[in-house]
Amino acid sequence: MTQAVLDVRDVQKSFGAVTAAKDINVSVPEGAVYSLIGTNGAGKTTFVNMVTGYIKPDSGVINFAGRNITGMGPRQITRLGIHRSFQIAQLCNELTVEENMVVAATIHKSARPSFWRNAHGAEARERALATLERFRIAEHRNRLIPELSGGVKKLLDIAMAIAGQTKVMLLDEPTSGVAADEKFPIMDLVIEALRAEGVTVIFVEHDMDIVTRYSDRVLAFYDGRIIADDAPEEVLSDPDVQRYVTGGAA
Amino acid sequence: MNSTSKKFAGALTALALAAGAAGPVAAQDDTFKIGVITFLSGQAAESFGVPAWNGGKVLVDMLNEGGKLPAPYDQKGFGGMNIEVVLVDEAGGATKQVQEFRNLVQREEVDAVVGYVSSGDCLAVPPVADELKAFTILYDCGTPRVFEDNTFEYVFRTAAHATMDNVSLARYLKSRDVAIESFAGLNQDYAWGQDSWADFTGAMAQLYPDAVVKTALFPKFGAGQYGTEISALLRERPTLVHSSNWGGDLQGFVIQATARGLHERSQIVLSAGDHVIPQLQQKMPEGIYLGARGVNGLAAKARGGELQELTDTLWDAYEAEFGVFPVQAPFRMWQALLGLKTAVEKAMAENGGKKPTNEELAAAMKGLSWDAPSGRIEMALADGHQAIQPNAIGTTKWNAEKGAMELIDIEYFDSRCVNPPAGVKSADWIAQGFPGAQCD
Amino acid sequence: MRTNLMLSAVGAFVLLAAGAVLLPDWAMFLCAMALAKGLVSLGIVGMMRGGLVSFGQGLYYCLGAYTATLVAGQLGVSDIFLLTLLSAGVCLVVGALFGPLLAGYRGIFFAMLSLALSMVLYGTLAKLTVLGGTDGLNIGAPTFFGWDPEGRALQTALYLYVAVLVVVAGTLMRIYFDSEQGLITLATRDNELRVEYLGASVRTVMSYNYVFGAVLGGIGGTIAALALGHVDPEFAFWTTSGEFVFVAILAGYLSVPAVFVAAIILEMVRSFSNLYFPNTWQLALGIFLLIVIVVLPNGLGSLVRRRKGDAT
Amino acid sequence: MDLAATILVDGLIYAGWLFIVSVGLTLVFGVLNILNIAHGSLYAIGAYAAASMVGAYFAWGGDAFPYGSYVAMIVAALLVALVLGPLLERGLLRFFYGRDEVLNVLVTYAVFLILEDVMKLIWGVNPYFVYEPYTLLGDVEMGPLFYVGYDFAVIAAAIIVGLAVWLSLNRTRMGKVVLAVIHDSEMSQTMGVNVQRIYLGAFMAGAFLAALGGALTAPMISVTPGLGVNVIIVAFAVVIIGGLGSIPGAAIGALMVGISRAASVHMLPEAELFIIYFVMAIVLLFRPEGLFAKTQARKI
Repeated sequence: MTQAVLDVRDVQKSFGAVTAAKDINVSVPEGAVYSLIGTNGAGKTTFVNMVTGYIKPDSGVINFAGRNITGMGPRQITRLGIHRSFQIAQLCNELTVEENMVVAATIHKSARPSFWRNAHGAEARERALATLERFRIAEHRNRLIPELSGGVKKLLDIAMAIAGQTKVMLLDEPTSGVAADEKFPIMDLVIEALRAEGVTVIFVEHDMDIVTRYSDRVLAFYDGRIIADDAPEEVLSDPDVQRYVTGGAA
Repeated sequence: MNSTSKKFAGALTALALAAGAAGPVAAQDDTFKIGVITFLSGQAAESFGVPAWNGGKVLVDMLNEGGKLPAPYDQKGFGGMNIEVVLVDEAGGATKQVQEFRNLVQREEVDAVVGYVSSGDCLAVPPVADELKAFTILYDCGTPRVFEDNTFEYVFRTAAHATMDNVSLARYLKSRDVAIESFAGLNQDYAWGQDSWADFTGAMAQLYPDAVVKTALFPKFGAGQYGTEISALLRERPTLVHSSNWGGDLQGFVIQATARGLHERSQIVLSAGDHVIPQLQQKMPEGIYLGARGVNGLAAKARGGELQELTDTLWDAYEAEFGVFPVQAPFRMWQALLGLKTAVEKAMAENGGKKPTNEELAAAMKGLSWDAPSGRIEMALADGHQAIQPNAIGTTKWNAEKGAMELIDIEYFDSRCVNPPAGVKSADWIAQGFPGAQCD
Repeated sequence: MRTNLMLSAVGAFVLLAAGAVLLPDWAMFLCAMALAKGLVSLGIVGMMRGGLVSFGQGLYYCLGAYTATLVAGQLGVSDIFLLTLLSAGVCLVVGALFGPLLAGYRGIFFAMLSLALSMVLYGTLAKLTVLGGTDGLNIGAPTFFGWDPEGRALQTALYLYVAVLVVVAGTLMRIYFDSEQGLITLATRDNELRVEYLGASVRTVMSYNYVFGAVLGGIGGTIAALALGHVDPEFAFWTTSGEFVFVAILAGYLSVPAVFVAAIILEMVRSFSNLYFPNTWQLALGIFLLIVIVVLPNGLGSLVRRRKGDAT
Repeated sequence: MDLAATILVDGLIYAGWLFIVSVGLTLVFGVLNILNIAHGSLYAIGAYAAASMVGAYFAWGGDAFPYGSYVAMIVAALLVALVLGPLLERGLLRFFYGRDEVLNVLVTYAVFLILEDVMKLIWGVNPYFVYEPYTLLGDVEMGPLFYVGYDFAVIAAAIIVGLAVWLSLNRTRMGKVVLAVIHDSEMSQTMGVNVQRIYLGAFMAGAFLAALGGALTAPMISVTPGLGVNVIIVAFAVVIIGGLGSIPGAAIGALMVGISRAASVHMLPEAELFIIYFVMAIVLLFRPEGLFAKTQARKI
C-alpha cells in the first residue's frame, strides 16, 4: 500500500453550539483522487479549511508527508505543497487574467519576488500564457475578472493554485457556478493535468456523476462526521448516504 | 507615460500662468502696503487675532482719514501715504506661515509685514524675513527665544516678551506682602504655558525662596475640561494657583474652578487674564490678580497721565465700532502700527520724503521709542530690535453700580523693573535675581 | 519599456528644471515644498497599492525634519546630501521597527494606529523643551558639497535638488510598482486571502511598502525643514498627515507624476484661498476636497493612465 | 476623601462625557461604515446651538423656571440632528457608501473643514456663555472636595444615553434590524430591510449624540471656534479601544481612558498627554480590532 500523504486524526471543530467536525479520521494515499460529498453545512468546506490552515481544529492532528501541520497558517501550508481552489473563485478583480496568472507564477517560482525585474516582462508573460493555454483560457488573458464567465473564473482559480510544486490539491466545488455543459470538460482538464503530475486530489462535489467518474474514493459527510469512506459505488449505495446525502435521488 | 508628461507640463504651465496673473500688484508710491497676519480662525481668533485686527482696522481707518489722532500721530496714513492691508489667517501652523510670508513678500510685494501671535510662527518667520530682506514686525508673540537665540536685521518685535508678565506677578505679590507658603500651576501644555510656568517659578524662587511648589499641571491645549485638574488643586491646597491660560482654556478653567470654590481656597493669579473680562464679567470672581501683558485694556484706561487722550480716542472708537472695550490684543496691534508709522515717517524725513526701502525702515526702527496707548515703547533690547514696555497688575473687583468688572489696586511697573537689561537672557536674569532691575 | 521610463524621467526632469528658470521666487518655493510633500505622499501611494493608507506619515516627515535639524544644529553638518542620507537612514531604521508590527493591521485600524504613533511623537516633541517644545527649532540654510549659496541661488539650488530627488524617487518607485513584488502588492490590495494561499506573506509585502513610505517621508521632511528653515512638532500632527493622504487620494495609485501634480495643485489652492478668502479658506479647501473626491474617484492619475482591459 | 476615591470620581465624570461624545461615533461607524471626522463639528455645533437656545430661553423669561434650560439644551441637540443629519447623510454621505473606508474619512474631513467656517459665519468668533445650567444643581461635598452637581448630572446623562441606546437596539424591532444591518448590510438588504432609512436614522442618532455632547459641555466652557478639533481625536481613541461599531465597547473604552487619565493627573501629571495613546496601544496589542469588535468572518 502506498504511504498516506495526508493523514487526519481525531479532528474536532465546533463554532459555538454548531459542531462542524467530529471525530474526523482520514488517510489519503499519494496520487489518489478523493471526493467529499454531503449537504451544505455537513462539514466538507470545514475539512478543506482545516487542512489548508484557514481555521484551526479544536483538537486532533493533521499530518502531511509525515509532518505535523496542525495549527500552521495558510501560507506555510501552501509553501509545503498543499494547494487549494475556492468555492467562490478567489481572484484579483482589478488585474487581468494574465496578471493574475503572473502573480501566481511569480509567487510559486520564488519566495523572494524581485523588486526590480518587471512583472510585465516577456519571460513572465510567456510562462503565464503557457499555463493559461494549458487550461484553454488564454484567449481571455487581457480581460478583467468581472467580465469573465463562471467557468473561466473557476478554471483560472484552479490554474493559479496548480501553478506551483503541488503535492496535494484540494478543490472546493470546482464545478459550482459553471454551466452544465462545461462541467465535464473542466473536470477532464483539471483531473487529467493533476493525475499526470501525480498530485493527490481531494475535491468537494455535489454532482454524483462527477463524483463517480473522477474519484477513486468518496468521503460522505453528515453533521460534521464522516458517515462513509469507500469506493464511489459502495458509498453511493450506502443507505445512510442515500438518506442523509443524496436524498435517494441517485 | 508620454501623456503623463504632457499633463505635468500642463500643470506647470498653469502654475506659471497663475503666477503671471497674480503677478505684479506692487503698491504705488502713494500707498504703503502692509501684510497683516493674525488668527482669524481657531482658538486664538476670539481672544487675540480678531480683536487685534479689529483694533488695527479702527486705527488704519483713522490714519487713512488723517487728523483723527492727537499729535504726533495726526499726519494722514504713514507719512501721507495711504495704508493698504492684505490680511492673512495665522491658523495652520508655522509651515504654512513661512509659505504665506514668502507669498506676501514676493507675490503681493508688501512694503512691511506685521503679524504673528504664535511664538512658533515668530521663531519660524524671522530667518526667512532676513533672507528676503523684508521689513517685519512681530506684534504679539511672547517667547524670548526670538532674539536671545538669534540676531536678525529686518525683524523687530514691538511688544515686550513674556518674561515681564510673570516677573510682574511675583513682584505684585511681594509688594502687597501676600504670604505664600506654597503654590501650584495650571498651564497649557505647549511652549507658552511651559515657559510661563518656568518664569513664574523662577521669579518666585527669588522673591519667595521658602514657598513650596505643590504641583504643576499641564492639561492639553484646548482641553476644555478641567474637572480632574481642579480636584487635584483642591486636594493639594496650595496658597496660590498660577495660570497663564488664555482664551477658551482660561474661560473654561475659571468657570469650572469658581463653581467648585477653588478661588476661595487658593489665591488665583493669571498672567494674561485681562482679555476674558468682557466675556466673563460677573463670572470672573473678585480678588483675582491678573495682568494684561503690558499696560493694556483696563489698566491703560485707569492709568491717566499724558497718554490719556490717545488712549481714549482709540478706546472710544473701538467701543463704538464693536460694542465692547478693547483688551490686550488691540493695544499690541496699536503699538505695532504706531511704531511702524513713526519709523516710516522718520525714514522719510531722512531720505527726503520718498517711500522708504526695507533697509531705511530697518535703520529707522532700530532703537526707536514712541508713545502708544500702552505706554512708552522702547526698542531697547537685542541691539534695538526688541521692545520693552511697562506692565501693570491689578485685582478684579465687581462694580455693582456700573455692572462691570473693574481692576483695583493696580500697580504699574516700569519697563526696566520687569524686563531684563540689554545683553542678558531672560532666564539668566531671573535666575541671578534680576540684576540691573530699576524699580521705583 | 525601461527605455521609455528613462526617457520620461529625463523629460520630467527637464520640465521641472525649466521651472527653475521660469517660475518667480514665491512659486519656486511653493513648488519645492509641494514636491517635498509629494515625496511623502508617494510613500502613501505605495501603501495604497497594497490596500493600506497610513494616516500617520507625519511621523516620518517629522522624524526626518528633526533628524536633519538636530544633526545640523548639534554636529554642524550642513551638507544637504549628508543630511538627506542621515534622515532617510533614521527613518529606515524606525520604519523597519514599526513596519512589521503595523503590517498586521488592516483598513481603518492601520490608519488609526499609524496616526496614534505620529501623535505620540507629536506629544513627545511638544513636551521636550530642550528641543524647543511646540515652538520648534530653526535650521540654517544647507550647503551643497561645500557650496554655500544665498538668495535666489539658494532657492534655485534647493528646488533643483528636490527636482532630482523627485525624479529619482519617482523612477525607482515606478520600477518597483511594475516589478514582481509590485504586482503582488496590487494583488494584495485586491485579495489578500488569495495571495496568502499562493504562499506569499501579505505582512512582508506591507512591511516593505511601509518602510519605503518611511524613507520617502524622512526625505520629504528633510527637504521641507531645509526649505522652511524651521521645524516644529506640527510636522507630526494628524492634520499634516491628513494632507499627505489627501494628495495621495487626489493623485490615485495609478500614476507617479500625478502625485506631484496633485501636491502642487493642493499647495496652490491653499495658498490662493488663503489670500482671497482669509476668513473662509477652510470652507474653500473643504469644498475643493469634496469636488475632487466626487469628480475624480480614482484620482488624477486615472485621467492619464488606465489599467489594461478597462473598457471605459 | 482618599486619592483612590478622588481618582474614581474624577475618572467617572470624565468617562461619562467621553462616552456621550464617542457613542454616536461608534454607532455611525457600525451602521454606515464611515468614521466621521465631522462628528467633532457636530459636537461644536451642538455646543453653539445649546448656548444660543439657552440664551434665548433666559432672554424670553426663563428665569421663572431655570430648569427649563436643560430642556432647551436637549431641544438644541435635537434641532442640530434634524437639520444637519438629513443634510449630510442624504445630501452627501449616501453617495459614498461601500467606498473605501479611508476615502470616507477624507470626505468627512472635508465636511469638518467646511463646517468649521460655517460655524464662524453663523456665530462669529466671540465666545458664547451659558453657565446657568452649570451652577443650577448646586454643589456636592465629598470629604474635603467640592464637586458641582452638574458633573454628576453628566454621569447620569451618560448612563441614560447608554441605556437608551442599548434598549432601543436590543429591545425594539427597529433596533434589531439596525443590529442586523451592523452585522451584514448586504444580507439585510436582500432580506427586504429598508437600509436607506436605517442609515439615515442611525446618522441622525449619531448627530444627535454628538450635538448632545456639545450641548452638555457648553455650560462648563466658553463656546469658541476650534472647539471640535480636540474632541475628535479622543473620541476616535475611545472608539478604537472599545472596538469600532460596539456600543458596550465605547462604554468600557470611555471608562478605561477616563480613569487612567484621572490617575495620571493626580499621580503623574507629565504623562497625561500620552495616557490615551498608551491605553490604546496596549489594548490593540492584545486585541488588534479593539475590545468588542464585530467579528468579520468571511465565507470562502
